[in-house]
Amino acid sequence: MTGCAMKTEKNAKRPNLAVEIAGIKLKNPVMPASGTFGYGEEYAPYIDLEQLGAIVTKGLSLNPKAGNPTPRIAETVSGMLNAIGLQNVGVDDFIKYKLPFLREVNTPVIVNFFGNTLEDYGEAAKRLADIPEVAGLELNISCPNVKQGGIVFGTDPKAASEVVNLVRKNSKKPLIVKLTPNVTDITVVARAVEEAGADAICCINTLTGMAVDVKTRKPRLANTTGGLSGPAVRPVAVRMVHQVVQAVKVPVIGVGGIVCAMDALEFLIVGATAVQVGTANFVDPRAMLNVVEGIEAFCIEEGISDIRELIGSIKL
Amino acid sequence: MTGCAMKTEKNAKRPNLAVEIAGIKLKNPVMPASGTFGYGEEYAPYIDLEQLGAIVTKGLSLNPKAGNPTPRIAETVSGMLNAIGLQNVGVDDFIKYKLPFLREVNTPVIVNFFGNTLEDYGEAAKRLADIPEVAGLELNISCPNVKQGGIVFGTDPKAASEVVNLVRKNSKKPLIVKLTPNVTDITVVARAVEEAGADAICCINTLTGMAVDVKTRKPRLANTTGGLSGPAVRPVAVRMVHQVVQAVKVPVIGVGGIVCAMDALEFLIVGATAVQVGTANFVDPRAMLNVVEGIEAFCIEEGISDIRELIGSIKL
Amino acid sequence: MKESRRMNNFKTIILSNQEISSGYYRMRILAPEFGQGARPGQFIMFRVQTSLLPLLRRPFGIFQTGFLPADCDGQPPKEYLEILYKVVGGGTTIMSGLHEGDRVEVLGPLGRGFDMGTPGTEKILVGGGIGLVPLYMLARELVKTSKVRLLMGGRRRDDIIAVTEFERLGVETYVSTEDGSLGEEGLITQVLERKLQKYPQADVYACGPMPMLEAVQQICATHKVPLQVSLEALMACGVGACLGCVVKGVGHTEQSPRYLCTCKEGPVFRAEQLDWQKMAQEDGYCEGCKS
Amino acid sequence: MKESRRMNNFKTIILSNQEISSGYYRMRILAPEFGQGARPGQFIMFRVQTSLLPLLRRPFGIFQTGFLPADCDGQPPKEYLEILYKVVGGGTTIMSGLHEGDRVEVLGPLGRGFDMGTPGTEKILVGGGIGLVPLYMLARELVKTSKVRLLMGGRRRDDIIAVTEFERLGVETYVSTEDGSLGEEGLITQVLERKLQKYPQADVYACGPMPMLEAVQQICATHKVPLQVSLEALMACGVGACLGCVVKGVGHTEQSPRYLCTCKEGPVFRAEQLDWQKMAQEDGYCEGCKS
Ligand SMILES: Cc1cc2nc3c(=O)[nH]c(=O)nc-3n(C[C@H](O)[C@H](O)[C@H](O)COP(=O)(O)OP(=O)(O)OC[C@H]3O[C@@H](n4cnc5c(N)ncnc54)[C@H](O)[C@@H]3O)c2cc1C
Ligand SMILES: Cc1cc2nc3c(=O)[nH]c(=O)nc-3n(C[C@H](O)[C@H](O)[C@H](O)COP(=O)(O)OP(=O)(O)OC[C@H]3O[C@@H](n4cnc5c(N)ncnc54)[C@H](O)[C@@H]3O)c2cc1C
Ligand SMILES: Cc1cc2nc3c(=O)[nH]c(=O)nc-3n(C[C@H](O)[C@H](O)[C@H](O)COP(=O)(O)O)c2cc1C
Ligand SMILES: Cc1cc2nc3c(=O)[nH]c(=O)nc-3n(C[C@H](O)[C@H](O)[C@H](O)COP(=O)(O)O)c2cc1C
Ligand code: FES
Ligand code: FES
Repeated sequence: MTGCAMKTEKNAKRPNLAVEIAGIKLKNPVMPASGTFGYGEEYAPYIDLEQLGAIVTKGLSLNPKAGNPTPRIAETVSGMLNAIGLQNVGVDDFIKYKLPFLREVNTPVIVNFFGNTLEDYGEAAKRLADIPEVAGLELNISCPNVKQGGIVFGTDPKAASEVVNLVRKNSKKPLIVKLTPNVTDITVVARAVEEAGADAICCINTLTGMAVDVKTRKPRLANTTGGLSGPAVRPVAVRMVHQVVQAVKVPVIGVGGIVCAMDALEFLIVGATAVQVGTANFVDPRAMLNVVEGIEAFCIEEGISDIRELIGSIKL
Repeated sequence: MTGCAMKTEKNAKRPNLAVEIAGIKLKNPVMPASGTFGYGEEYAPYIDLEQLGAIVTKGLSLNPKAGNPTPRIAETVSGMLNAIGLQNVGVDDFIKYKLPFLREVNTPVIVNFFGNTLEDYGEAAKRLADIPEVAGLELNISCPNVKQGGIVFGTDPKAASEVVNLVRKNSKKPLIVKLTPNVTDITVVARAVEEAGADAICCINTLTGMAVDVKTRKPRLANTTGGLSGPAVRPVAVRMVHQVVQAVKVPVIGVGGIVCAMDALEFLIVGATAVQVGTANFVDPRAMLNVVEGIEAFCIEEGISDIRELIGSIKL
Repeated sequence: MKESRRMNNFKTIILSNQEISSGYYRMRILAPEFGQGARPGQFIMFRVQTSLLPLLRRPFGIFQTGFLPADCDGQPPKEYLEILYKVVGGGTTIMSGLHEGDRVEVLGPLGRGFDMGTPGTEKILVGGGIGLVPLYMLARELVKTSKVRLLMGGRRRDDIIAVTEFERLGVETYVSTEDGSLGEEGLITQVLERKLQKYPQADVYACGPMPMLEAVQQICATHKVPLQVSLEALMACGVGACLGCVVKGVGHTEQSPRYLCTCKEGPVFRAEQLDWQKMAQEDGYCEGCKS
Repeated sequence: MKESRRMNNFKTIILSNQEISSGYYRMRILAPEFGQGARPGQFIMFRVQTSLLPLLRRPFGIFQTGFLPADCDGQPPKEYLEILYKVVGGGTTIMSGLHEGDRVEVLGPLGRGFDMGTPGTEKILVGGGIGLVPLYMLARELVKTSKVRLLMGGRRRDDIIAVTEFERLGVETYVSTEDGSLGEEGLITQVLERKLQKYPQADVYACGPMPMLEAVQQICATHKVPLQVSLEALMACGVGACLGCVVKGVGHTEQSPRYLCTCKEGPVFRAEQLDWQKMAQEDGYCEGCKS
């Protein structure tokens, strides 16, 4: 489908695209979604990382994590399922081996992290607390709490609030909390984490899904279920961002199914202060830059001089 | 994408496709999803209704319902949003004006119905209880309870269980309960309605979504949010059917994003006894017949003589 | 029942697809036995691609049906159906790239067409931009018994399409554009006003953007002449099943809803069937007609 | 860093796309300056359509790069890249319908290619079906310094592709099919066994279905000859970012995971980098290679 193609007119006055999230200043509101952009370096050969609003890392845990057996990914109609299982090098190796590269890039680095116990979350936050290159933390609470029968932190407002509280205590870094969409009422969790000290909210993480290989009668993912992402989920993401924006006062980062500027604009219009692009990076490494350019072109076309005029401009 | 094309070999022994849901005998496991097939007549000029496993009507309420203002529909990537608002003629007019047509069709009629209060549900069930042409009831609990602050019956196991209890009391018809996917844990609601007397469970209804017209900055639906359906949601539907099948003993009807036989087979393999086709009817009026033919062809190819060998044959 | 049995869903191929004015295309589709069932004002649901993008079919008025000479002697002539469309979004953009021989699917003819009115009375057809489409088949019928005038309006000259084909039928045509780049400068409704003063007994038929239809309705109401309008609405099914395309009928209230399906009870309505005031309060029915 | 800077994502067009054997196609893509950066064994991520169906790119080995004479005098010759693919699912079906001039996107060259081994030693290449693809560029390099033999296996004669092109390089080729419809009847691994008895010092390079690779690995381990294999895996990004394509490296445990990305650390691995036993327990890495 079209609707994605926008071009910047020459000589038009450039709109101001800068926004601020939880005290982090972004030159524009576009950044990668965690887990789809590695640790940044992977895409450095393809795009100029300094044109991004921020860099968000692959989710980190206290200790290195092996992740799930393969197959870990499956394409679905206009979407994909993944059950990577949060494979990552762990906080310490990240600081040692991955951060030095990012230090040279003039773009704020947001570190996404997670745990499977309250303690792990707390300890990971502590280790990242004093690293100057880390501009902010993004707390992924879509993980099962192994000590509490595997219930996902982010589906229970109390558990969510406990994690945020602890992380808040252990780190003064700007704190973004990333919510799972697999809940009955996302505003309840949003309010709980806001109250517990989140400086910003990011939504959505993936929707839990499943696909079956009809010939072999096996799930297409070794893990049976996985997270659905990509354009297919965008209407759900826009709805949830819309709801969360109305429910909380802190800024919201919108994510889910963004491919082009028009998609990103939906999120900004319902009130997201910034957006993340995930699956679309795989489809086109330039996707985020196209989004930035397209937003700029749209502002020029509509006579918008500052992107903040656009944010939350939905007419209900 | 392909993968949908299957042809029946001539002369091959025809597999038995008959299944039973809540005591209703179906010649094959394929039926329309409520609200996408009108009252049956609308599609009679295009397909032979007697080749369907069952006919499921548009959702009915006790009294006629006007529905929402327009726009009521919006296309999204591989899906659509609808906020029809359950416009319908009401139970009485259905019986008077719509049922006579269906009486002449040799296919079981399942009546989908809903209410906005407990009492409305109960009363609607009563009026349908003695109508012989009604083979079974499909109870849509994805509706807000106007007397209880608008909380959706199907998101609260207690409320869900109350409705099912009451309907069970008021009618001896086979009772299918249709669940909403907009919940944290669908198995909790599934078990609650099973316990309250459901003979079968149907899932999923639509995922709540939203889309924005970037130019006008208005929601693309007058109702702001609507229900997402179509191929985009299939992975979520397959996952939920898989979960519900493991959680309950009653048969499950799978629905969400089915376009072709391969899609339907995913649901059958995870354990659905039958499937419903919704949005795909709009795309192709023959969609359901293609699904039936494709399932048959698949059985022949795989040497399956009875579809029940296929149901729940997932290898985990 | 008999008529509806004739409705059909068929897989076919494109015979030609040409840009006839900037952004406007004419597509000819092979359609055996289509013409005998199709009435002026009816439409088709066109499946743009056999893939799932775009997912839903797109509604298009039937511009005309006809026959091409057969490829070989002894064979029957090839029947075709023609649509005219304007590129406005994703679906029509894909359509504009289709070629002769490409495979497509057509559902139709669908909906209620125009009522022919009293033979002999003056007939005035009012078309706005692409709204002209359903009026051509109508004119073809009407010229058999009545004097037919076409009032055709648009923003600029590019929007004025197919007028010569009406003239070839013997229809008297009047053109206006908002920017004056073709015909009279201004809105076509001012021409209608003049014509109705001259021919106070005319039957009026209109199709075009909603603001135009509203103005036409008011003029016709003032002049007390019968008006039929062809509406557009967002559609999913095209057959009355989804209830996505409704408009409010006269007497509509929340308690006793009088919704009419544009696809099944329309797209052509007599003006007095519709609740013009309530329609104007909603966005949906004319989402696409705004431009 | 220097090498990675040469990697690129470019929009280009198809020069030709032909069926070369039943279900196997050869696509030539315009690719200026691609060849100088591409090494034997590397691959590309191919975007099948600019629409979102299919959503993800598809990985294909680079069969070869080359130059076409320029269209006009004075212009530089046109550089192209060629892939050979087998139609197995939705994406490759769409690809098989693409034509000269169609617009496509290519990301690459990607991944690590083959190590050339010791100049002068015997080189044995083992290809199974479409697994032959990366071996051609390899052979082109190897023939410069060494004696090269290709052992090519497949189910039936249709699966034996491009063998004459190897012969033109001076490669000695041996063919086997499981149904005996071309060459020797049986598995290609029995040919390898014989060859290694004859040439116990050879370097072996293999690409093909996983069961074949496992058998090749065992034979090479027994004969103690160095083996490089090119693997396939489900891929989303192709650049090491998504971690969808991992295989278990030797020494892998849950506690100290040694996953290797097929896209970035592969697709070519030395056999001793991999944990063959653990790989065999998983489905994912060879989902597509089963057939
Ligand atoms: C009965 C009827 C007859 C029509 N006849 C013609 C005709 O003869 N020629 C012509 O050019 N157009 C006609 N239209 C409008 C035509 O259907 C739309 O322009 C077309 O669907 C736009 O599709 P798109 O994908 O390019 O636009 P997009 O805006 O990308 O489409 C998005 C969605 O909006 C819908 N949509 C957008 N505009 C309209 C509209 N005006 N009416 C209904 N749905 C719309 C599409 O169907 C689709 O579901 C008719 C509409 C109706 C209801
Ligand atoms: C490094 C590498 C090099 C390859 N080189 C070639 C080649 O030269 N020629 C060739 O014909 N094929 C090659 N393949 C396999 C090729 O990528 C798949 O056949 C193709 O992606 C199938 O796409 P599809 O849409 O037709 O199949 P579908 O089965 O419909 O695809 C569904 C999903 O599965 C993935 N998939 C399916 N089969 C494979 C597979 N074997 N490997 C990886 N992903 C798969 C697709 O990418 C897609 O995401 C290579 C794979 C890899 C990883
Ligand atoms: C392969 C993959 C890996 C992901 N890993 C993480 C992760 O480590 N942490 C996290 O918070 N979200 C993770 N996500 C979720 C994305 O950050 C994002 O929320 C989701 O994909 C929706 O956005 P999209 O539709 O733009 O992809 C991952 C998504 C994908 C596709
Ligand atoms: C236009 C439309 C109207 C619907 N109306 C109803 C309804 O009245 N009652 C109901 O239980 N579900 C209704 N649904 C939900 C469908 O029955 C089905 O659960 C959902 O669309 C998912 O299936 P699909 O992806 O095959 O469309 C409606 C869906 C659509 C698209
Ligand atoms: S388009 Fe579905 S009822 Fe009219
Ligand atoms: S394909 Fe994404 S890491 Fe290899």
